[in-house]
Amino acid sequence: MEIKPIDHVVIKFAGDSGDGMQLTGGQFTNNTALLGADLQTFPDFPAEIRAPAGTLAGVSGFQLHFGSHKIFTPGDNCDVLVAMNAAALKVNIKNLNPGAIIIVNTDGFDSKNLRLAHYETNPLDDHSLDHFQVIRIDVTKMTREALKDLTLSTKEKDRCKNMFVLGFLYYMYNRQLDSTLRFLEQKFHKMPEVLEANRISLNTGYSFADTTEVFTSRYTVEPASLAPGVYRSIVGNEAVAMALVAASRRSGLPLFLGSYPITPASDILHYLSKYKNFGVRTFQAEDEIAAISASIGAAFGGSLAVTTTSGPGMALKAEAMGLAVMLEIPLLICNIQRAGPSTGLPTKTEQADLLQALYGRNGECPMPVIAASTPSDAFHATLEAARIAVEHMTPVILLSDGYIANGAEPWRFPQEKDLPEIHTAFAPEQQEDTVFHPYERNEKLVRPWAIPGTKGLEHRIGGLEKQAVTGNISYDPDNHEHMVKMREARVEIIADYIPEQAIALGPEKGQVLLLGWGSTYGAMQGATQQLLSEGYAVAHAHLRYIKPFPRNLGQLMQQFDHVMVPEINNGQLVKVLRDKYMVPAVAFNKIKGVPITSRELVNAVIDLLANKK
Amino acid sequence: MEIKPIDHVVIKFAGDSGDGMQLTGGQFTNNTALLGADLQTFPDFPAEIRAPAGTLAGVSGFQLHFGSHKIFTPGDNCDVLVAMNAAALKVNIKNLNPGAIIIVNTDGFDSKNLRLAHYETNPLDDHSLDHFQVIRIDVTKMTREALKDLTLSTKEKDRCKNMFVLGFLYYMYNRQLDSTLRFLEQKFHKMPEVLEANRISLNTGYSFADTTEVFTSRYTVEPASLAPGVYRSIVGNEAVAMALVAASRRSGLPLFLGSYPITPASDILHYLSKYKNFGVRTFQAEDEIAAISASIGAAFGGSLAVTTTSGPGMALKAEAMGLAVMLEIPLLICNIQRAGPSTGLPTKTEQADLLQALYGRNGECPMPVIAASTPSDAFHATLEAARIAVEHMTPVILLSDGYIANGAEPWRFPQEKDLPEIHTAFAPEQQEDTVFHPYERNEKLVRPWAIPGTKGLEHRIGGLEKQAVTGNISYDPDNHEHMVKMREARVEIIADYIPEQAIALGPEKGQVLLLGWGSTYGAMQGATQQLLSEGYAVAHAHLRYIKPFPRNLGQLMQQFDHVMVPEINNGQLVKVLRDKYMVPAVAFNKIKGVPITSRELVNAVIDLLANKK
Amino acid sequence: MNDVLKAKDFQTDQEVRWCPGCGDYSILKQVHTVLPQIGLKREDIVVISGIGCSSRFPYYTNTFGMHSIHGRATAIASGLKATRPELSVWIVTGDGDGLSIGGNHLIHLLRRNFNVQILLFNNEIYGLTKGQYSPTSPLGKVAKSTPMGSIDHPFNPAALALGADATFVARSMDRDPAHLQQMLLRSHQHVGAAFLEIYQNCNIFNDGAFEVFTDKGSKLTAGMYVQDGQPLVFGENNEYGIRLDGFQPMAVQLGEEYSKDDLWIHDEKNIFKAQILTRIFDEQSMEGHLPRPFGVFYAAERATYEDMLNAQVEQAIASRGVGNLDLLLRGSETWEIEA
Amino acid sequence: MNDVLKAKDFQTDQEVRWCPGCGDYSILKQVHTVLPQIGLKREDIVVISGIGCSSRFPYYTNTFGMHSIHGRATAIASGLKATRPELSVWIVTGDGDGLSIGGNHLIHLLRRNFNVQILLFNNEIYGLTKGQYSPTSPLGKVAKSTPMGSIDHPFNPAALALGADATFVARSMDRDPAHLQQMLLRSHQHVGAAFLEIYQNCNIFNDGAFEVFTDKGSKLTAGMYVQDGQPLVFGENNEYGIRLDGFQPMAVQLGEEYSKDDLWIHDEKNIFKAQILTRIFDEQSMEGHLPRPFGVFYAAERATYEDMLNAQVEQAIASRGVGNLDLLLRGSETWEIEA
Ligand SMILES: Cc1ncc(C[n+]2csc(CCOP(=O)(O)OP(=O)(O)O)c2C)c(N)n1
Ligand SMILES: Cc1ncc(C[n+]2csc(CCOP(=O)(O)OP(=O)(O)O)c2C)c(N)n1
Ligand code: SF4
Ligand code: SF4
Ligand SMILES: [Mg+2]
Ligand SMILES: [Mg+2]
Repeated sequence: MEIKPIDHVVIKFAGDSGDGMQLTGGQFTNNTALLGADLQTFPDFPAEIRAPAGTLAGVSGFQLHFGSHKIFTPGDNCDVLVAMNAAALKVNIKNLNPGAIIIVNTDGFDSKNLRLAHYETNPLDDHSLDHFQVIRIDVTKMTREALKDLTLSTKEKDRCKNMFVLGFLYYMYNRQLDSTLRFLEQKFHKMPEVLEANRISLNTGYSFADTTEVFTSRYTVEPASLAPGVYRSIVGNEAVAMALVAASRRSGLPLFLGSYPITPASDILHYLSKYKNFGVRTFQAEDEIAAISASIGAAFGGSLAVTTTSGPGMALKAEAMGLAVMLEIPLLICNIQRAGPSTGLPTKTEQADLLQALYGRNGECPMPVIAASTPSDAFHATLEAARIAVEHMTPVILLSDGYIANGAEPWRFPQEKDLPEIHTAFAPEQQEDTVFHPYERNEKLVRPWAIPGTKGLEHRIGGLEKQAVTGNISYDPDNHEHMVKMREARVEIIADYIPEQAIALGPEKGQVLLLGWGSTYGAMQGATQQLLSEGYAVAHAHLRYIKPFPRNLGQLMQQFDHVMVPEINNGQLVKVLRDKYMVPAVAFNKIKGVPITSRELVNAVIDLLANKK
Repeated sequence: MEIKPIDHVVIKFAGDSGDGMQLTGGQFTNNTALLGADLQTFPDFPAEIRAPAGTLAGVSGFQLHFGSHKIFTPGDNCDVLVAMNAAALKVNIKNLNPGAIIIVNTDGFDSKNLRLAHYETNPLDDHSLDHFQVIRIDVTKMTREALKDLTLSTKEKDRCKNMFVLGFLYYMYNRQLDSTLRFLEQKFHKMPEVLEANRISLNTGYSFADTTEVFTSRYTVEPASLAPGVYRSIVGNEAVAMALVAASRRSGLPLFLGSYPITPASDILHYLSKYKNFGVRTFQAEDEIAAISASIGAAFGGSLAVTTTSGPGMALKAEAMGLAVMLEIPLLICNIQRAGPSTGLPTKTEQADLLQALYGRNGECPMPVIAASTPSDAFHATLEAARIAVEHMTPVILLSDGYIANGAEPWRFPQEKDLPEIHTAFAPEQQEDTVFHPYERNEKLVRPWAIPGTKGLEHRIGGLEKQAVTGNISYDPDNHEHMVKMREARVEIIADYIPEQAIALGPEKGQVLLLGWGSTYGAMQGATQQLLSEGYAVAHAHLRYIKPFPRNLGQLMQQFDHVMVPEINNGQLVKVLRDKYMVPAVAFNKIKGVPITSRELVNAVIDLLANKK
Repeated sequence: MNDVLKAKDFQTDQEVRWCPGCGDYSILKQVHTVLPQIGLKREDIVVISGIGCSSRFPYYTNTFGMHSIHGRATAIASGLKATRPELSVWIVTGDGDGLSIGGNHLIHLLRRNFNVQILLFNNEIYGLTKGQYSPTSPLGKVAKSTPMGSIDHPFNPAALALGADATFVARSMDRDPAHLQQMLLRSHQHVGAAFLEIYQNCNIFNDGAFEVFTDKGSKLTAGMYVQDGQPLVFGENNEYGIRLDGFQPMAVQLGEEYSKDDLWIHDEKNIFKAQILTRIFDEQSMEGHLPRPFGVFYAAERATYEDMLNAQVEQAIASRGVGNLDLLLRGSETWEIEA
Repeated sequence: MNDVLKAKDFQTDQEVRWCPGCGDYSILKQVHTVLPQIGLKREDIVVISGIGCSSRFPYYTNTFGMHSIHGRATAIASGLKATRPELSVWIVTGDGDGLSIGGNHLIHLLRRNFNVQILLFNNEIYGLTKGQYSPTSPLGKVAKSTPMGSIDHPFNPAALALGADATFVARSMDRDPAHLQQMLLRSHQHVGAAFLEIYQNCNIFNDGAFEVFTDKGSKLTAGMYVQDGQPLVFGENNEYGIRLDGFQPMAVQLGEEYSKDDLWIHDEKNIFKAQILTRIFDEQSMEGHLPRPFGVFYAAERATYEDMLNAQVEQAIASRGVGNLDLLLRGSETWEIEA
């Protein structure tokens, strides 16, 4: 059979929560990565733990985008959909490219499934799919048939359906089965019959694809020209967790995490609780306030202290964040944003906590804000946030979001020795008769970190306004103004210790600057690439530092006729830019709990230029 | 002796916490008001409950500004200072006008007092007061002498010192003693000897002033040309409390207050807890989160629900405020701002919670924000905030601050019948077989208030994203975007139901528009009046509605060459204006826990114009 | 007519979205069974929950309802009950919602004694956030955030409630419909805050946590149903009993040495006994452990917050008359400026 | 040298800013007296407080200190103690700070059993905010926010602490320096969370709240000092005692009818007895009320949170070796792109 090379493809694995689609997607992803293709993935969990089988709410999906060139996003629309049941088809059909291949498990389209998916007629029969290439397989029947000699229960056998599908796709994309066989051996080495069943299913799926006549051709994707090196796959939350451990190592400070579980941040707590042999101490507090408070205590004691949460938890931490600002102690607050307001759409992504991060506290309460833009960037952004916290003795907010947290991409992971060092210096012991001044500042406007247990440094600090230098309580009006401005200056001076803003893609001057932050990175890269190829003078700049902004940001924007700010919110960064730089930046917003696509951005830029002409 | 008419005067009563200066100031104020002068007052409490006697921290002050024309502020600097001890002098000396009169109680300048006030030499002897008119009286001795025949203890007698001083001032300002004599009778009618002691002291002070030779003239102030009518004195917190009762009456809804004590908001709770015969129910909750949560419960049940707090408490309420936005129920959140960040300067004033009010919640979470500008305006602003909450089914934030909360001014109080009605309509009973849609909207985009106990309206709401119309949980991406925009539109449409922004003073077009909000009102009026009289084309506009802005605000600003925004913070409203209207508004900020003065503003405007020329 | 309401009248049109097999289903069913029996109209009932799997409860109950935010259902219910005492208010919360983030509001509600029902679904795990340990998880619990086992000594919810001066404390479980219905009824009948802890199986993240109490084979020896005025007995044929040796409860076999007369007679009104009873809380794996009691441990009378609040309002009106707004606005001292 | 530290070495240069006559002064003094006795260096002691008059304490004690935010001192101390177990951590809180806004963190700290001292200054009022009633104010208390009297049933702090499975619960008062010092020492000696409630007179807003217990005339009959292993006696000449009638504590006169042998013997290790003892909490105005006990009510051993946490870290290192960051970064599956 012909083997067609293709440039890139988006595959969505979708089925019931119990159908094992996350695992299938993960296996296909690994297999793809080993070939050297570039890729991005995004899982799409149901909001319920286990919604009743067959329902729309119970559909679990895993989207993979891979190709022989740089891949920026998990893909706008899909080229291939695996639909294990009617609900999976229903949920995903609107995101298919014209002519897409749909692989359906026909057994998932019986009358009960159709009813649960709210289908009036069977889409497999009513010609509604005529514009797609539908491949129908009774996966259930074929799997059971293949396993008929095993003594496993039907339920257990049915759990192997996903391996059948995976084998089928491996054939279709001309793959080796080894990586998955190795994985199965590891996973089921204590359950030989289950292992056998999975193996058989995988092979059966593969052979079925080989013998059936549905294909006219198989597909292959050439390796992408990624930078040479050793890669692994990384999801954003794991990247944050590892970066925290790395920061602990590079600073020589023990890591303490005070946290309260909340979607989509909980996994950071889960990862870190496994890293105890790195000296990591995790504390699952009774709530978010206790979590940050405990972290403040740990920071006071000399730990690299971190608290992780998502929007509603961030709101609860506001008062304590103010205390941390007054205390001027290092503290990292990671907000893995989700769609709000209030409980909102907890499993969906959004970037709508930026203004909360900047302004969501009483009084003038400035704090650096750093944003991660991709799963692997989450590692570097977190490490940088920790560096700033420690070296500038300040609480720092790190913003990530559900899209970054659960999305995956290949990562040429660094080695410990290549990571930047974080300079830590506790204030040294002092003679009893010298007076210690906890609010005396160095050239960075940073006060000493004077931890308990150090002789001669006994001092008392708190949330009341403090006298400059001595740190004693002060009600003096001039001192208050001085301190308010000092706290602002302390944060602003960080701009001297961070890189200038660079253009990520495109010219230094031109028609449109796409300026963004956070998880819109991939879509913006993709859109910019396309627009450049179409001859537009468009560039993409992506902010890692939102407070303070890089020193050259205002200047950089002035090189473009228009500044467009794409955000998954109702316009937040754009407000700050307009205020600060008086640039008439325009917002591009999508508030649907899902990422912005490259296509949407391309259209928006073309529209903008058309209207402005 | 000659009686000199004067235009206006600022008197500061200052002494130890135990010296009764608040009472003295209050009495002098009442007496002044009865004469028909206009006035403004501001008390200045120590942060400690009772700091040790004689210390700087223990000084308690009461400032009164009165005159025969409109008085806008409690006065920038003082013309007369009453200093009951050395500390009181030390604290206040820097705020005296050149040539000011200082009335000192010489007994408060003994070596202990001098030491506690950190005076190296006695300022009464070291010529440091040569530029002032110092009137020295041994008040303690004279009071004791006058009361020697009474059987009261020395401590009790000494408590009458303030009446001696008051009598002295009454003479100086050519006053009658009646109002205070009436007050004393009422206050001490159960303690005849104490009453007698106070009476004697008052009279002795008066006669002493008459017989001593310190005066060359007495002073009198003509009545101001205030609008005719019946006046009372009003402090901001009482105004808020009464407005809430008024709102309850005008809406027909029972009032519920869920609150947790915090300076400077606690008095609202105290007032309302006394109004039980108005059907007011107050609930002192275990914390701010419980306070707002209880209010949400009461609002769900059909009460006019309110929660009162200050900055740190506001931070704690953020998450629950998000719930209220999702529930779309009426709720009033009053933040009586104080100086922050964190615990900050709890007894000092600041306007630094505006951005917190606008943005301090997770997700896109819009809420109307209304600001009070003076003690009496706090009544009208609160009533208006309650109207918007009820008529638009939304949580509303009312901002006041410590300066408004504790400051007083004469108020031509309204009558119940003249107050606006608040239109309330609970959704009516429904037949069991009709489906009730809790998120169906009227032309104001307002959903029905369907309270428990109403047949046929059973429904379930919560913090998860809701389907338009039905209010059922919805994970639909388009619905989420629709609802996010709807919540914003619901707030923005309120601009159709509020007045356009007016110019408070000055021309409709000109060189500088002073645009402000909150407690800077008086200083801005005063500055504008002066600038106008000096020939500058300056106007003052003051925002009551900050979210949404009045429809004409952008246009109004465009009529001026410059817009200057004075705020007691590091620049907050100015950020919002610059972002929204792309006007290069400039900030004038003072962050000293004390009000901005007219003089500072006058200078700032003159500087601005000089630099821009 | 309302007097013919049936369980199914309390169902809603929303799909129930708990995991198949979750203990929440049974609790929902028992509540739907009991609600018609309390003789109230649907519109006079309000169910308020926080966040958690359990807290989805209001969506499935055709009354007024609020699915609020994490931990605050008790505080929200307090405000509602203070202002609308005539409503029947049911709070649904979880071991995380009610005892972790919401612990403070819970104990304050209990001391204030609002007349509400608190149904705490205790599954000893965070269900909704996929399996972290909770404040009731046993020491050593291996869960998502405790790979080496939990090191948090767990709360004993009934003991905590008594410590907070609760007026009604009871325990039941998802798998015993009859008992659960009875406890729900008792909770409703109690005038004041009724704290009902309900053991609930989370078959996804903590399956079998209460198996010994629900499993046919073990339930009658691992658990013990207490009844007011009755001796504490347990075992398949009530062949065992609890005796007090001084203050120390001990299990004894009935028969030769001990008869029912030697046993501890349960007295719901006795706080001292209730305090001991709630302390019968042994790890079930422990050698010689005592059976876990179920039933009403304590039920006392105390004035409710809302009654006292409303009495003050009435008293204020009685003694001062209905407030006159014009007088209030006028204040105590006025002056007139003539035209 | 540190071994010669004196009380005055623990004073700071900051002016003490409590109202003259405030009970806080005496507590400060006793703490300054006790600190040198515990034999620790100043730099190894940390005092953490929330917000309230009492919470100004750290400014006046020359050790490390943090005057934090309202109600969170317990949570902050937890993080500090978890990471720096060798420090001596003292929490200073008030009845509002610790039991109102901070109630949840308090009960969670108690169950987790961090080895800290919690000094709860109970003045039954909010001092700093000028006189609102608190969660320990008696029913009917007329205060700033309760002009017709409080309707909140107050917490019994010791009972609440026991309900939260505290391992050490004691009560003392500002006006009895010797007893207070002893209780402070005992709190420090206890390994685990020591909850010490200290009655403290707020002479400005709640003067005399504890007068019966401190007034020469009434203190020996209104109060009762309990000691481990000793019978419960009280009265000017210890002429009265407490006997248990079943579970019911009763006051008896010693002499003809009863002797010391009939009395309740205090046993700090007995949770059941401690639960009854903390319930001796009668309104002092009540006819025939029992005396309010002071002393250590309960003291039990239980592993501390920080010990278990650090043991897990050590165990993880022992079994898996010190973490290798490069291996962690590498993860389980990698692939190579060749140049
Ligand atoms: C402020 C806040 N913090 C955290 C969460 C995440 N969260 C939701 S439910 C839950 C705990 C659920 O446990 P439990 O109350 O025991 O309910 P269950 O799911 O077990 O029924 C958590 C931590 C949240 N929604 N809001
Ligand atoms: C978040 C927050 N809410 C409220 C306050 C106001 N406040 C300060 S101290 C206090 C209560 C003080 O009472 P308590 O803890 O008993 O201490 P005391 O002053 O009586 O020693 C309150 C309500 C605050 N500072 N912060
Ligand atoms: S996760 Fe557990 S508690 Fe939640 S619905 Fe599923 S089984 Fe029930
Ligand atoms: S208000 Fe009361 S508690 Fe506070 S310092 Fe004064 S006397 Fe002490
Ligand atoms: Mg649970
Ligand atoms: Mg107190």
